[in-house]
Amino acid sequence: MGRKYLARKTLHALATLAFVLAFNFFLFRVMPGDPVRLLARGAATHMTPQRIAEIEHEQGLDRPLPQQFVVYAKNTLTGQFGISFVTNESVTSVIGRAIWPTVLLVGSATLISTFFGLWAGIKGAWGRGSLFDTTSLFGSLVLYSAPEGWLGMILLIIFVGTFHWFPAGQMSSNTGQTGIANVLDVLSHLFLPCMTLVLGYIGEYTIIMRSSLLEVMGEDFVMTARAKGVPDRLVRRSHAVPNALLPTLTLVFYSFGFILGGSVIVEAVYSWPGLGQLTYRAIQDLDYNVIQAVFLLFSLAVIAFNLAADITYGYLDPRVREA
Amino acid sequence: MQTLDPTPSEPPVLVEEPADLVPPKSPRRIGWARRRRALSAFWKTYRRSRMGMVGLVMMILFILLAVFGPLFVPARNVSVAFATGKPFQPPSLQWPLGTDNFGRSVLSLIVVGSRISLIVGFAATVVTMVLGAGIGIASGFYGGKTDTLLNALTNWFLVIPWIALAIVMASILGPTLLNIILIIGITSWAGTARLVRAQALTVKERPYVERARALGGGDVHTIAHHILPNVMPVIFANTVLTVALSILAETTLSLLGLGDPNSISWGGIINEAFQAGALSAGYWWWIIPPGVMIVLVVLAFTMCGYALDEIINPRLRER
Amino acid sequence: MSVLSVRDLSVEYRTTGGDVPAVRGVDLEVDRGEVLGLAGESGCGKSTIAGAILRLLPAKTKITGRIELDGNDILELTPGKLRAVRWTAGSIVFQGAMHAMNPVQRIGEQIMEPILVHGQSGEREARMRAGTLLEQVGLPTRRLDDYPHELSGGQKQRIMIAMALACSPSLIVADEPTTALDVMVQAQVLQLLRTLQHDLGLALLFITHDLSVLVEVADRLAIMYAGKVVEQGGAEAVFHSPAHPYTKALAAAFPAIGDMRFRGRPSGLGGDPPDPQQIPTGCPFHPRCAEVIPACSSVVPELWTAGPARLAACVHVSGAPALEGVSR
Amino acid sequence: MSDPQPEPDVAELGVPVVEVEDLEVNFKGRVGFFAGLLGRKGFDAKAVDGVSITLYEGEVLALAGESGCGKTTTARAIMGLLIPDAGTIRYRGEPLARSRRGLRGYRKQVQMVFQDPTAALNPRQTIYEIVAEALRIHGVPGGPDAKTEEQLVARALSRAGLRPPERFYLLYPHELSGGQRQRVVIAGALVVDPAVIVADEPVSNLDASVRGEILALLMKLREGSRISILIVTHDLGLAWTVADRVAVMYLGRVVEVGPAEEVLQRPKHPYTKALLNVVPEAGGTERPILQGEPPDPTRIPKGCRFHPRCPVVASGRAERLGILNRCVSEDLALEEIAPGHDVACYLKGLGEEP
Repeated sequence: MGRKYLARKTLHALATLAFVLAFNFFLFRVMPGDPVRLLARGAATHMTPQRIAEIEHEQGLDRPLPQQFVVYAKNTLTGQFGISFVTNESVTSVIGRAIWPTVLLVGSATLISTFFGLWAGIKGAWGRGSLFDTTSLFGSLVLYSAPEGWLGMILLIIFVGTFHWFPAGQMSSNTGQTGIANVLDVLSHLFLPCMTLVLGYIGEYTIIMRSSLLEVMGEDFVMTARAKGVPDRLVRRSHAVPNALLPTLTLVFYSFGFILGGSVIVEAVYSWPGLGQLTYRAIQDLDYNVIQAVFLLFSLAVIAFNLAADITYGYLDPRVREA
Repeated sequence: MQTLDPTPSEPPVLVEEPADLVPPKSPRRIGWARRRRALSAFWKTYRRSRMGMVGLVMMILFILLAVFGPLFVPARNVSVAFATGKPFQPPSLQWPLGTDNFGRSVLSLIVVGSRISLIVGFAATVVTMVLGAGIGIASGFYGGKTDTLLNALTNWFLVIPWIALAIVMASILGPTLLNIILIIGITSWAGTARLVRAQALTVKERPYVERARALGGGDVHTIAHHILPNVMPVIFANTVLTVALSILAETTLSLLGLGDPNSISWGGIINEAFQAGALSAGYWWWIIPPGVMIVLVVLAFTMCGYALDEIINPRLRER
Repeated sequence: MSVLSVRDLSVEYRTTGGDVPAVRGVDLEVDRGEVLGLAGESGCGKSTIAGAILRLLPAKTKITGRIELDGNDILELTPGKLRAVRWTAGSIVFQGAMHAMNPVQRIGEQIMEPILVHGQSGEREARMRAGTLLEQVGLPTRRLDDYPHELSGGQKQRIMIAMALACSPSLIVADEPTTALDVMVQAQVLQLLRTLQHDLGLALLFITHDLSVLVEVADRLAIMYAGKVVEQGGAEAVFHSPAHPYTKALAAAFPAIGDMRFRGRPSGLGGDPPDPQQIPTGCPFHPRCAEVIPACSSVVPELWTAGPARLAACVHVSGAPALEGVSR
Repeated sequence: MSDPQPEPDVAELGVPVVEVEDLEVNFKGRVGFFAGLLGRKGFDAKAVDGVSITLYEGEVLALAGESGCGKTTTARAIMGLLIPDAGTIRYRGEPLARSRRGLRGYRKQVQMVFQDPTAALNPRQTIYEIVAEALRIHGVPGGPDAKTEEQLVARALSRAGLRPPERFYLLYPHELSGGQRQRVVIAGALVVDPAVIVADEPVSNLDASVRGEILALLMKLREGSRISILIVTHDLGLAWTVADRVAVMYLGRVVEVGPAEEVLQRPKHPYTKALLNVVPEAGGTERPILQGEPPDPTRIPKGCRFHPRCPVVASGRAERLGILNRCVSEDLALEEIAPGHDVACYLKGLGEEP
C-alpha cells in the first residue's frame, strides 16, 4: 500500500484524537454549569463541601484554564482519569475490569451480524424481487426500526421469562466452575445480549450490502463478464461481490460506533459487567470521571476502527493501494 | 410528445400542445404552473412504490394520533396522583393494555406519549437539517479553506460515537425536552452534512453552474437558483429518514434514563417499566406495546424515506 | 458463407413508461473476413442490435426474428449453450472501455478469464496467450499485472480489443470503440483494428454514429434510422453517392477539408430523430426529409434496389415500385 | 452549390474585440490537507503557457487541438471563469477586471455556449427561466424602446430558431431533443445581446444530423449583429466549414495560426499536419498517424514542446537540416511566414515540405 496513503490516514486519526481530547476538556469545563457544580450535583450525597474543595484541587480545577488543559492532557495520555465518586476506586482500574466483557460481547456481535448481514444482502440483491429478497428486506427494515434496548427486553421476556432457556443476566453463574464448563456457562450468558446486538444491526448491514451490490450489478463490467460467457455464480463471486464489498465494508467498519453505543443499553438490560453497564450506572449516579473516561475510550475505539477500515480499504482496492 | 415540422429548412416546432398547458399571461406565474405539474408527476412515480405508500399511510395515521389522540384521553388516566386503576393490572376490557405502577392506563400513556415522541422526532430533525444542510452546502459550494475546515469538523463529529457524546451532553446540560432535542440535533447533523456536501460538490461541477457564473451570477444567485433546488431532493429524502433516526435516538436516551422525566414519551414508558422491575415481574404489557409503537412509527418514516431515495437516486431503480 | 445472419429482428424494451420498440425488422449479413459498418444516430437501435447478438439485453425485453451466429440459433439456445457460444463465436468491444473492466482485477486475469471459462487451455497457456494478445495490440507484456486505472483511455481500449480476441471468435462486434477517445488516439485505435482485421481475417460488425470513421474501416455499410435499416451497400458508394436523403445528410455532416462546397456553409437536417414511441407514419424520415413528397407520409418504404449491390428504403430510388402520386 | 464565399482579406482583419496576450494558467497540483499544512506542494500543470490570440469583430476563430492542449482553459480564461496566473486579456482595448464586480459588465458582452447542452441546463428550471436568467442577473435594459422581459425572452428564443417561442416557455430541458437544448443555451446567451460568443465544442455532443443546423445558426448570428465567435473544437473538418481563421494549440501553446484556407490546406507545422492526417477521409489511404499520447502538462519538454513526437525529428530530417539542436533545446515563438499566417517551428525558414 502507498506509504503516503497510510501516513495520511494515520495523521488524520491522530488529528481526530486531538480534537476529541480538546472537545472532552471543553465540554466539561466551558459548557454551562461549572465543573464544581457538576461535581457537587453528582457527589453531593457522598461528600462534604470540604471534600469537594479537595477534589477540586486534586483535579486542578482551581487553576487557570490553559494550565488545566496541560494537566488534563498529561493525565489523559498517561491513563489517569481520577477516581470514581461512587466506589472511590481509580477509574482506570474500574474500566480495566469492564473492558474485556465488552470486547467479547461487541466483538462477537459485530462478527456475526456482519457475516450474516452481508450474506443476506448478497443473496437478496442477486435474486432481486424473490421471496427471500422481499422478506429479508422487510425484516431488515423492521429490525432496523427497533430500539436495541427494547429488543433486549423482548428477548428476555420470551426466552428467559417464558421459556427459561437462558440465564437472566450477568456474565457467569459464579459457581466457580472452570475449563469447558466455564466457557459454556459464559456462552449461555453471552447468547441473548449478543443476539440482541446482532438483531439490532444485521438489518442495516443487509440493506447496505443489498443496495451496494445492486448498484454494481448495473455496471458495465458485469455485463462484460456475462458477455464473456462467465457463469452467473462466477460473475457474482469474482466481479460483482468484490466490487460491492469495498464500500460496504467501509460502511460496516464506520458503523462500529453505533454497535458500541448499542451495547450500553443492552449491557444494562442484561447486567453484563462491561463498559456499557458501567456507563449506565455512571449516568444514574452522575459519576463524571467515569463518563468522561468512557467517552474518551469509546472515541478512541471508533477512531482506531476507522483507521483499520481505511487501511483495509487501501489494501483491498488497487486504486488506492498502488496510488 | 412532439411531432416535427415538415419543412426541413425551418427549425423544429412542437406541434402538439398539451391540453392543460395553455400559457398563463404572466411569465412569472409560469414556473409555478410547471412546478405543480412536476409535483403531480412525482406523486405518480411515488404512488407506484408499494413500500412508500404503506409507509405514507402509517405515517399519516401516526401524525393524526399524535395531534388528536391526546384530546380524547382523560387527564386522570395519566396522572400519578389521580390514576383510578389498581397498579400492575394485566390487559382487560377496562384497561386494554393494563396499568403501570401508579395504576395509570398504559394505553392512555401511549396515546399521550405519541405527541412527545413525534415532537422530539420532528424538532430534532429541524435542528439536524439546519445544521447539516447549511454546513454541507457551505462546505461543498465554497470549497477551499472553508471546505477543509467544515469537512474536518464534519468528519470529527462523524467519528465521535454519538451515544457517548449524547450521554456526556445530557448529563451536563440536564434532561429537559429542549435539551434532548438539541442534543439529538447536534449529534446527528454530521451524516446529513456529508451527504449534502457530496451532492453540492457534484452539482457545483455541473456545467449549468458554470453557465450561471458565465452569465454573471454571483454566489447568492448560484446557490439559490442552482445548488439549492438540485440538492433539495436529497435533503428531503434525508429529512424523512432523519425523523425516524431522531425518534430512535430519543428512545435510546430515555432508556438510558436521560429523558425528560416531566413528559411522557414511548421510550420513557419503557424506561419506567424497566426501572420498576417489569422485566423480572413479567409485566409484558407495560413494555411491549410502547416498543411496538416505536417500531411502527420508525418503520413508517424509514419506508417513506427509502421509497423517496429510490426515486431520487435512480441508480437503484429497476434496470 | 456468413458468420452472422440477422433476419427480421425486432426488439422491444419494456419500461415503466410503456413498451419502446428499438429495432423494427432488421436484416443483416456479415461474411467471413468482412467488415460491416452499422451507422446511425443515438437511439436508432444500433447498440440494441449489438446486445441482441449475444442476448445481453434485459431479461424482460421482447426479441423476435432470428439471429444466427456461427451456425447457432442465438435466440433459441438454452442458457448453458448460450454461455458456451458467448465470446467463442462472437465477442464485443464495448463502448466505454473505462467502465467495461473490473476495477479490482488485474488486466491479465481479465483477458485470461474467457479462455479459462471456456476451458480452452490451462492457466499457464492462458497467461502466455494473454501476453501474446497484448503484444498484438501494441502493449508490452508486463501490462498484464496492471490494474485498469493505471492505463490511459487509448490503452484501455486496446486491452478491450485484446480481450475480444482472446477466444479467437468468428465475429467481433465493435460498439462505438473509438467514440470516447481523443482524435489522435482514435486514429491509432482505428489503425490497429484495421491491421488486426486484415491480418487475422476477422469478421467485424463495426457500430458507430460517425460515418466518416466507417468509410475507412468498413467494406459494406448499413445505415439505420428509427429502428430500421434505410440504406445498404458498398462503403465507398454509400458515402460518396448516397441514395437515401438521410444518408446524404449524414455524409454532409463530415466535410472534406479543402472541398469548397463545404466552406462557410454548414448543412444539416432540420428537426431531430423521432421518439421511438412515436414514430411518424409512412416513411419514418419524412418529417425531416428535404425530398419529401405527399406519398411519403403514407407509403412505408422497403429496402428497394437503388443500384448495383445497393438497397435503400426510399420512394425515390429506381427500384421502388410504381406508387400512386409518385413522380420521378 | 453556389460560389465559395470571398476569402477574408488578411490585411483587413478589422477591429480587435478580445485580445489575449501571453496568457498563462497553471493548475495547482493537489495535495492533502495535512501535506498542505506541512508545506508540501503538488506539481503545477501548465495548462496554458503563453498564449496570445486576437478575436476580431464579426469573425469566427477556431481554436483547435487535442484534449488537454489548453484550448478549453483558454476559452474559460477569456470568459473570466478563471483567473490567469499571468498575461492580460483586453476587451475593446480595456484590460479585464479581476474582481467579480468588475467582471459583471464584461459578462454581458461575452457569452458562452457549452459542449453538452443537457448538462448546461438546470433540470429544475423551465426554458423560460433559463433564458431569462441573464436578464434577471443584469436587469432588463431600459431606454426609449425598452422591451419587457417576456418580449426579450421571446425574441431570443426565435433568434435561436425555437419558434413560436411561447410553446417552449413551460417546458423543462428533458422534454426537448439535444439540438433544441443547444438552441436554448444559445438563446440564453443571445438574450443580453452579446458582442462575443465563446463556443466550447458546441456540437460534439449532438447527433451528426443536427450539427449542421446548430453551426448554421451560430454563423447566421454574425450577419445581423457582427457577433464575434470563438469556437473551441478538436474537429478540423468543423473548422473548415465555419471558421475564418484557425489557431492550432499543442501543450499550452499556439503552434500555428492563420486564415482557415491557409492553415488547413497549406499547414506549415508538423503538428497541424498530423492533426489533419487523422481527419477520417474516404479511401482509407495509409497516412502516417502520430503515435503516442500527448505528454503530461506537469512535465513540459524543453525546446519545441512537440519535438518528442515530431515526425521531422524522428525521421532524422531535423538533424540533416541542422535544426535538431534548436528543436530540442531552444524555446520558440510564433513567427509570421505569410501575411496573417504565424507558425512556431524551426522548419519554416527552410521552406521544405516534410
